[in-house]
Amino acid sequence: MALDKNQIAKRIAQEVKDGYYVNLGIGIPTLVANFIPEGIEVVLQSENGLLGIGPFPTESELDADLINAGKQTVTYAKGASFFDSATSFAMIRGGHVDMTILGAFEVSEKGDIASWKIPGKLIKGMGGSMDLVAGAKNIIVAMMHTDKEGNSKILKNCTLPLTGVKCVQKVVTNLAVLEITENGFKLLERAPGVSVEEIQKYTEATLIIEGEIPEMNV
Amino acid sequence: MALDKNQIAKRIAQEVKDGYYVNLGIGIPTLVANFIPEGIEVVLQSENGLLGIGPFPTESELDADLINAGKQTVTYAKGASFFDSATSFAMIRGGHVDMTILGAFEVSEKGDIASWKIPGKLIKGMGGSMDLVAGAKNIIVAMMHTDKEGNSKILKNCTLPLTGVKCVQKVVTNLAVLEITENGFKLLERAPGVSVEEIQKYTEATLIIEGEIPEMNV
Amino acid sequence: MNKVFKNAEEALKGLESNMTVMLGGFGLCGIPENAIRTIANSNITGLTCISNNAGVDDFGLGILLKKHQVKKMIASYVGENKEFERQMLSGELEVELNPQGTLAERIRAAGAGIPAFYVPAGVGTEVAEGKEVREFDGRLYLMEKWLKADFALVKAWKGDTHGNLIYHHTANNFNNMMAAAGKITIAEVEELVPAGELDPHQIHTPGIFVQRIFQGVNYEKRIEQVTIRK
Amino acid sequence: MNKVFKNAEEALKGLESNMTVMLGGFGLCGIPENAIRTIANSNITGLTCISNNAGVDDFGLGILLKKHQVKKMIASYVGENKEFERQMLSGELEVELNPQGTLAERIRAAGAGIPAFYVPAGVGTEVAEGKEVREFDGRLYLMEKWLKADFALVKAWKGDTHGNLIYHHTANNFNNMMAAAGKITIAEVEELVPAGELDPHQIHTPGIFVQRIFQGVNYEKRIEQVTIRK
Repeated sequence: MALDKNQIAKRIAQEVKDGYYVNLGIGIPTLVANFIPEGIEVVLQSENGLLGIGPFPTESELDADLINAGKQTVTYAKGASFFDSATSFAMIRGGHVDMTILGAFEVSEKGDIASWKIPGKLIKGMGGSMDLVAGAKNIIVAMMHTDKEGNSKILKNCTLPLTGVKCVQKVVTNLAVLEITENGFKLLERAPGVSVEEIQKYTEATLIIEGEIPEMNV
Repeated sequence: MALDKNQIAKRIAQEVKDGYYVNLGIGIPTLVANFIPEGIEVVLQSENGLLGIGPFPTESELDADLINAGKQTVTYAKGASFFDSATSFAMIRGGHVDMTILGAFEVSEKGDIASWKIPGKLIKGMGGSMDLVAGAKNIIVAMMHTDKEGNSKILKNCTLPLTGVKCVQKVVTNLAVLEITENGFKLLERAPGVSVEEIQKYTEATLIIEGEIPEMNV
Repeated sequence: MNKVFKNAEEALKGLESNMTVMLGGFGLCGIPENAIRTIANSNITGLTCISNNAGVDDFGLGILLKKHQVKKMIASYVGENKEFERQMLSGELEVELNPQGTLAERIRAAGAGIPAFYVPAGVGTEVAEGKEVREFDGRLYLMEKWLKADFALVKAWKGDTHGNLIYHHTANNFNNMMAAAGKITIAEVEELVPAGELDPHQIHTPGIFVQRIFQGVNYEKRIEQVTIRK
Repeated sequence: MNKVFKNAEEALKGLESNMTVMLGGFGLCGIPENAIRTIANSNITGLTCISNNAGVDDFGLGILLKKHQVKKMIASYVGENKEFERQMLSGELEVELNPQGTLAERIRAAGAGIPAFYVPAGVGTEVAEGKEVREFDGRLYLMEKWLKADFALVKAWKGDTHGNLIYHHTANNFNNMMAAAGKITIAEVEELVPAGELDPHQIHTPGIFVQRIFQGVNYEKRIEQVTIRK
């Protein structure tokens, strides 16, 4: 059965290692914070100027001056710091953030990602996404495998304006975990009960399938 | 009579206007702080990371962590701030410092300045001087008119390695106040009792002399 | 050292139509509410506004957009604003989108006297169009240029009479860099104190970058997305 | 998040001969005394040292120079050190002098992922030799490149177990930028506290830039020029 958003987030949380500095994008990536395993200490970076995002505030903690990059009210964790946007992107561009988890419209087998513009339909802007995919060491994309009409978003080549080229390392969708290799998408794991054939059916790019493909543990 | 160092500093202090941010170099320029006229508020910038230098400390105020760019112990004034060297030179390079007063080995009629190296003899390094002459809006040089052998340091062309080109606005020496114009050095003021002829005698460059040249008020 | 102005009206003297104006803030967090309100009440039009976002329909920069006072926006993210989208798609509003880090660094560069620099963000994308691409240490980078403004309008938590500023939590964002990038920088603060009252170690923006300062009034500090823990 | 080391010896593990090392400080103000002492007591040689100054004959970097542990110095001002001058003139020591602001910005650029940028400092001087000169808005600028190090050794006043740092007075200087420019950054602090004890508004160097931290001992904090008001 295909994963729901929380399950995708839960699976991605398994990629996070102790001591990592992680930037979480808007949407599914934000949910990853809820599934960080016990005993693993992670510092969440928010590109609007906060290192060490805490949980959402209680009513009485609410502070208009304390938000995350998705403009949601947050709190800050022990050991947090505040800084300006130039310093924030020095962290990102300078390769100090260990992992970035973000959403996408499309990902290609070369590791290209499109996430900020649908010509004639939607232009919200790239925000910090272009800096993040160019700067972080490890880029993981959280997304649905297909659009609402069932068209694959896992492609040979992206069709939409790009956010970055050859930058994505891994993609976790509702159907599969994919690694981007020299030769394209390698299928690492299947959603529970979803067959390799089914995944290939919903994937425009050709999948590299080696040996038995295990089910995700979510 | 030729000015002493304190008189040079006193004359330069007359150039400083209320509200100015000023960077003072090592040597005579440091003395300028002692002669800022009453009622004129000036903020002194120290390129090692202090805006708002105060007077030298008393014995009990002495602090190894609080020095000026000449490595002398200082205090800080009301409204001061501390920052790192990148921010300090953002102030300087970005044109936020209104006036820089520094020493020199030589100045040319084009406004070139040499102040950091005597080949085969002395190489202390340029420190912040190259950034200062490239960044500040108003560069005033405090120097002796000649070297110990009586050779002019006010030249058609500098002979020593340059600190900056076409950057000096004014020179105050023990003999004269000179302005650098399109056509070269213009004599503005004489040291008390020193004749125009005497000044020209000690000046390799040709002086532009228009009308009566007043004596400095020091 | 007389930088203190009575209010936004006094402080904004000299700001005219067709100028370039930077406005601090991220979303609605840390925006110069008093300055925006004052511009909205003026006849100024044709502004080029540099700001990470464009406010929402009825608050922040959104107010100036609705009143057609803005000719061009330079920003990184402009969602959350229907009127903005309408003006952009109809061609009424010129829009230049920058990657957020590039926008921040272009503004910092202006304040720091650096006319151009190279970044990896945007290589191989639309953002690279018309820009120099250059290889350093085996990787491709884009040349980006400094971004200056006639006026920078910033908002701080505390400020002193010398123009020193301290920001609160994430309300710093673009304010600190913008303060150094305006020909004239106007800071509005929630609390204005005499020089000497702020700890010199804690000052985020040294006063040298700020030409005018005033204590703002009636801050609404609207929250875009109230998110509460149960 | 285990960044805390027992002492300089433990923290400096992995630093080897012929590496490039950045050292914070301006003159003797804010230098990493413990790290320098530890290197002086080791057999490490052939270091390339990046530091604004070179210490004095018997303190700071001067100790490493005297022991011939330094192959090359990248600095802006090297007066106040006779042995340094002797080694430089005899050719024993390679020296690269940078304008101070350029040095600071090259280090910042390394930490910020900016491989190159343009500055006005040095145009028309020896510093421009071999560098690209380019015109922007009618003025000439030099292209300068980032400056990285295998290890950055910085000194702060207070630090916490996450690596967050606060500097005292003018002892910040080059430390803040260097912290972000080392492959491995080692911070020594006068006072080490648990994460959460420092006010997040007051942190100068966010912990993300610091890989190792330890509490230093026996700080001499020598003053180069004691200047007293009468």
